[in-house]
Amino acid sequence: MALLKLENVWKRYGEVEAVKNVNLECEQGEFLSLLGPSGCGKTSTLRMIAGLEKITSGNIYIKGQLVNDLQPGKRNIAMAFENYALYPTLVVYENIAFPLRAKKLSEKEIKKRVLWVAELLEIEDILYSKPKGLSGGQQQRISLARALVKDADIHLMDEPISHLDADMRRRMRRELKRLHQTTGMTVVYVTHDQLEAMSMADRIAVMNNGVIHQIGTPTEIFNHPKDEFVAGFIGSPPINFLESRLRVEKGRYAIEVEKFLYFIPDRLGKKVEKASDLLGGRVRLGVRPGDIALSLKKVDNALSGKVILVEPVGESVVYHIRLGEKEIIAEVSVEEDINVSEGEGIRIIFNPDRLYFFHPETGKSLHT
Amino acid sequence: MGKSDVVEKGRTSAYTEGGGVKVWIKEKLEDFGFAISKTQRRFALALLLPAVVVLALVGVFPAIYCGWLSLTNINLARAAAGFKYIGFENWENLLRSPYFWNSFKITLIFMIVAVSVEFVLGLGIALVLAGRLRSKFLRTIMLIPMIMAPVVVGLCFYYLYDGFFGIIPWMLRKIGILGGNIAPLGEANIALWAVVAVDIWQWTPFMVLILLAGLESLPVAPYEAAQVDNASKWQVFTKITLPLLRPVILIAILLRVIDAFKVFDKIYVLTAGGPSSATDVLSMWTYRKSFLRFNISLGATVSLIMLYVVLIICVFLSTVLTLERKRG
Amino acid sequence: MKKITTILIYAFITIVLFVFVFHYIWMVLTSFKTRLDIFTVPPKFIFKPYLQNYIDVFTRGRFLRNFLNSAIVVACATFISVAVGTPAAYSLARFELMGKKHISMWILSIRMMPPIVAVIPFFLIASKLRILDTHGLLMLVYMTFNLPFVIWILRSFFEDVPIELEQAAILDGYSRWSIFTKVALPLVKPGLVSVTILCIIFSWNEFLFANVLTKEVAQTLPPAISVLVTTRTVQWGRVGALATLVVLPIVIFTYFIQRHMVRGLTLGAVKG
Amino acid sequence: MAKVVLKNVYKSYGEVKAIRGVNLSCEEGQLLALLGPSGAGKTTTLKLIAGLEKCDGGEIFLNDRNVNEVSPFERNVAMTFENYALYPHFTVFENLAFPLRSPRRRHIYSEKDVRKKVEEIATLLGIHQLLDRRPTQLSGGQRQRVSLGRMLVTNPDVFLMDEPIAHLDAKLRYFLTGEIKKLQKRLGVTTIYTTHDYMEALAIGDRVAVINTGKVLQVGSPDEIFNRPNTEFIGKLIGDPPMNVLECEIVKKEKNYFLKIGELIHPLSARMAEKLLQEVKDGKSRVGIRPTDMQVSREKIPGYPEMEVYVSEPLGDKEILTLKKGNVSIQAKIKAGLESKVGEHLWVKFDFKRLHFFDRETGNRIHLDVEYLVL
Repeated sequence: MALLKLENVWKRYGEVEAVKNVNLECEQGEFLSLLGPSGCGKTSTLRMIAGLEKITSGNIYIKGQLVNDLQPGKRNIAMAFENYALYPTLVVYENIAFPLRAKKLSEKEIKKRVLWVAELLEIEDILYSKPKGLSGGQQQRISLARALVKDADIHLMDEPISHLDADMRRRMRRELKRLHQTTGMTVVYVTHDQLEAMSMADRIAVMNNGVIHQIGTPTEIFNHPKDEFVAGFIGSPPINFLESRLRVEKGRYAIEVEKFLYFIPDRLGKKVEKASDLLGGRVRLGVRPGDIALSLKKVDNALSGKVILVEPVGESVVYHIRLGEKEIIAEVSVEEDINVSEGEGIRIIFNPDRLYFFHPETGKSLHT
Repeated sequence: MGKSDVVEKGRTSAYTEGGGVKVWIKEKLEDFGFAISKTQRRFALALLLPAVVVLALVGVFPAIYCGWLSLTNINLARAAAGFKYIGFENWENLLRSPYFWNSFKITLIFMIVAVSVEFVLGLGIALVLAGRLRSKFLRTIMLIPMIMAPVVVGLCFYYLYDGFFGIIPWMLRKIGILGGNIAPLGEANIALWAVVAVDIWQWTPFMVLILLAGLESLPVAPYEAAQVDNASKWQVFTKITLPLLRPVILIAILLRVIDAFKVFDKIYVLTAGGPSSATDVLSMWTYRKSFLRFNISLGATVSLIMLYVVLIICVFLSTVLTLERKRG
Repeated sequence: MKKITTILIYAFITIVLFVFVFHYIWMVLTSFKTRLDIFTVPPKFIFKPYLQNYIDVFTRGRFLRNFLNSAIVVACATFISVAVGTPAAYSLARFELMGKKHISMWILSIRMMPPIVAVIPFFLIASKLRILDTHGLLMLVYMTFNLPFVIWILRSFFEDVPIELEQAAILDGYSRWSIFTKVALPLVKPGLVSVTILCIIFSWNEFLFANVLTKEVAQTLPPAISVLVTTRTVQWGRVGALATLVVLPIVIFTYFIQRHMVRGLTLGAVKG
Repeated sequence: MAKVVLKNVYKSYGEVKAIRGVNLSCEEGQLLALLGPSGAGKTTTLKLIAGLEKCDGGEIFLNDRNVNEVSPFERNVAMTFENYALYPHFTVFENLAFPLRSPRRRHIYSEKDVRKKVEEIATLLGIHQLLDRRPTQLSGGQRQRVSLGRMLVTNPDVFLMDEPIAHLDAKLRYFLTGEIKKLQKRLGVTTIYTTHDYMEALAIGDRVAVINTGKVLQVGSPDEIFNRPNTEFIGKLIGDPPMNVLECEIVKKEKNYFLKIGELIHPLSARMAEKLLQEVKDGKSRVGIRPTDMQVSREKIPGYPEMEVYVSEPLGDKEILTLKKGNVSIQAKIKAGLESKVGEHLWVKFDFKRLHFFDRETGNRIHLDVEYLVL
């Protein structure tokens, strides 16, 4: 049995359903990330695992034991809070040592652990200050330290690095991942930042409106999104969606996009055809900006558009392109850049292996 | 922030280097708030001026006038005799007077006992009520004691304390604490406590409400962390609640201390300082000296002493208030 | 288990609240009692209501006169304090004036000044100027506590208005004065309402100044009531009726601003 | 439309020197992005241009006219604020009409004109259906638009935008930068735009000025800022992950030159090495390598260094590797698909045409003219 298991878990606040029938398992040593926009129920889910929030219905098991009514202090968990939750009167050292003292560890052991985690999170120089005067980023690292220092069955983290500046966030991301991989601790990590989830997690559960849309490895989530929400939430710049119609033209599969005809591989066409038959061929096409190639020369099987905006963002260039009535975004790496300027006409080629088709009404993927 | 130094702080700036005295003066003036433009300053002063004039008239002038009075021997009872400057004679007499010190002692006892009981009771009740007193109606009821005119409060208790038909002595007799037909306000050894009880009765809700507001605005997060860390209830109270609540506690206590120090209306109605000066607080004593015995100069001297005491507490209060306002 | 706790807590709340307002309730009850019921021992809780006390209040004595005096003094004193204090509060909140800290401290100390300090000089001066026992004198004296209060509280409300709102208006060519009236003032409306009501309450309840500085013409309700107890035979029924009537308007006002009451009572420091 | 010039401008608040000798110019119709970390002095710069703050020293010119003593209104600039600064007690319509109804403009615009103008702007920004709402009933993106609308409504000569999209979610920001840039292009109004996000600055700015601790460090086109950062600070400010900057030394073994970074030894072209040695006599400097400017391979690249994977972070179509050798740690950003494991050894080859060198003491760029190879 998995280390942590959520079974048909619901959470209601009066009329509001914050978490709807969540089923989730987390194995020993796994780094599981709950990813979703704010208000999607990910924090409620985490807080129910911690026991800080009562479950409206359903069951939560830790190590096979039903913990629905167990006090948070008895669940052997550690938690890092988004809003730090530091003890105001205790110096940083004591804040970090607090959970260890509750466990009655020896003074020597406590010191060893606190110093270890302080070094890891780069807070050695503030160990004897009170939290009040410290910056938000420092306070958040203390909160993270307090969660990491404890030998817990599960480490719960609620946006633990969201208040750090970009550089420190990157460093912490790296250190957390490394720590997880070298110690084998079990982490449930809540974030709204897809980069954090993608870069650290073994598996990601994408949530929205209290429902889990997809659970999978970062690669699965990125390459095989189960629905429009997941496809739209992951990836930066965001994926382009285009209304289109699947047709069979001269024995080949093609899609009609903004009055252009674009041929797609048979393999893909076959898959989508079945599902789209009911819709009279109507499908919603999703294509990531990175999967669009641009060309100034005439090419077979390309759409034509007009560049309306060029944004050089360093290692790549982002083009806003008018395609019929729609506007799409393409991202080209600097090496492959073709130096088009605003107002010029251009040919657009999609990477045929990385096209996504969704049900225009339900948003479900038509081929995964 | 980390290691990137955000704004460089330092005495010397690029333009002081070689700028000389002029620039130095300019910097000094900025420190005093002359940095804002002329029109702005004029506008700001125009808005402030009427209030400052009124306050000078009603707030500063009396204090200075009292200072003058305290150095004279005005007595309205012998107004015809006129008055003269007598230096610090009033002060000397006062500091030697056992009646003054008795009155001072009574005021301090009143203040300390009333405020500490109010605080302890208030904190206890607030802890029980925290998060549970949402109703607008109930909160209004809680406010009634402190918004009632003190005279009316005094009146109510005068009636409740009546030796013959008052409900409080009646109940105390029932329980057996009080014997015979004793009127609490008429006994020298009980009267002060009876008056203190009225103050407690009236102002405990104030403590409750303020501490309640403080408790309800505390962050939830440290409590949750303590839950996860399996901390005991006592630890939570001493390590989280009390320290976080400290500024609010300080403000509530200081406000009450100042108020209790000035107490007058209730005493006037309940005992008028009696029996045999058992409840003769400073305000009461001053009032009697000035308006019943007409020794205005002596009254002015005592009131000045009271003003100094309040000013000292006020400096402290102002610091706490300013800090707390900035944080909130 | 949980249900029992809830019941216990609500019982506790009820008892606490009952104890806190018991004296007032008892007074209200008394106001409906006949003389006989009043002097019954043990005290009666259930009796036949009797309205003569209220009729007496209105027909005998000088209740209406005192009530009118109170109303005039309270209304004018409050209006002037708010009118003078609001611009001052704005000025202190917005501009980096010289010695701003000292001005604030000074204002607070006036607010905290024991009334006995002010009453002696005012009494002497007023008797010299022959303005004792006038409405105007009382209004002026009430500035000592009302005006600093208005300034101190409204300053904290003005400080909550983001400065960018005013800077945007500056760019649009609005004058300082119209920014004050059109942008800042509407945004502190709740603050204005609560300081106004709190000023009304403070002035309505004030006793010492009114007692010393007025006698007949301008006497307000609190000293008039206090006279009732100092006389030999107290007519408790009438006193009760009077007390009920004096407190009632204040309770009604309080109901409407109870949300801001804590902020007012703590001089803006604790936001309830 | 106007040209904005700042000449040696100073501003301090009490002890804090916010702006320390800023020189900047923004041509007519241009969009200048001010990029810098929080507290760098960006907002103060905008407020000085708007006239909301007075400068302590230096001059500000709008269209070659010194405006130091000119009132904010007469400068005819419009500004959006980071917190949008919408009037909560007004509806969207009243918010947009507020600038037109000011005492200084009332005589120009009749109530009818105001309505027409507000509706025109609201339609332009796609918020005409929100005109009767209050700001509290709007989403962040909608508030942003209203705040833009209030800036557009008076036809100012200069737009000043203070972190206009900093508080919106990532996806919305993508679209809004595009929209703001398109709008600015269409109206052709001189614009100064502040941000702490390098991507936003590069994407939106015709030119980018990097500012830190009250000083302008570099002004240039987005390409210049990215490819030829003037200082180490700028190099590290830009890029995700930022540029690796490490202590290095040029060493010569037999006839070949090598770049020695701690225990990492990497070949270097003779021409570049000799150039560098001309500039820095002892051969010691700091080298900057962008994570994208290197090749990482599981197969051995003969002559090139081998490094250990410290951690690897997949990002969908990309992958960030943190590689270590001894005390040296560098980050590489490569196409997804390598799927490396912690502790694995990989070969690294820098694209040495795209190396940056900085002075060890000052952090200033060491200009080598071999850089013509760079874009």
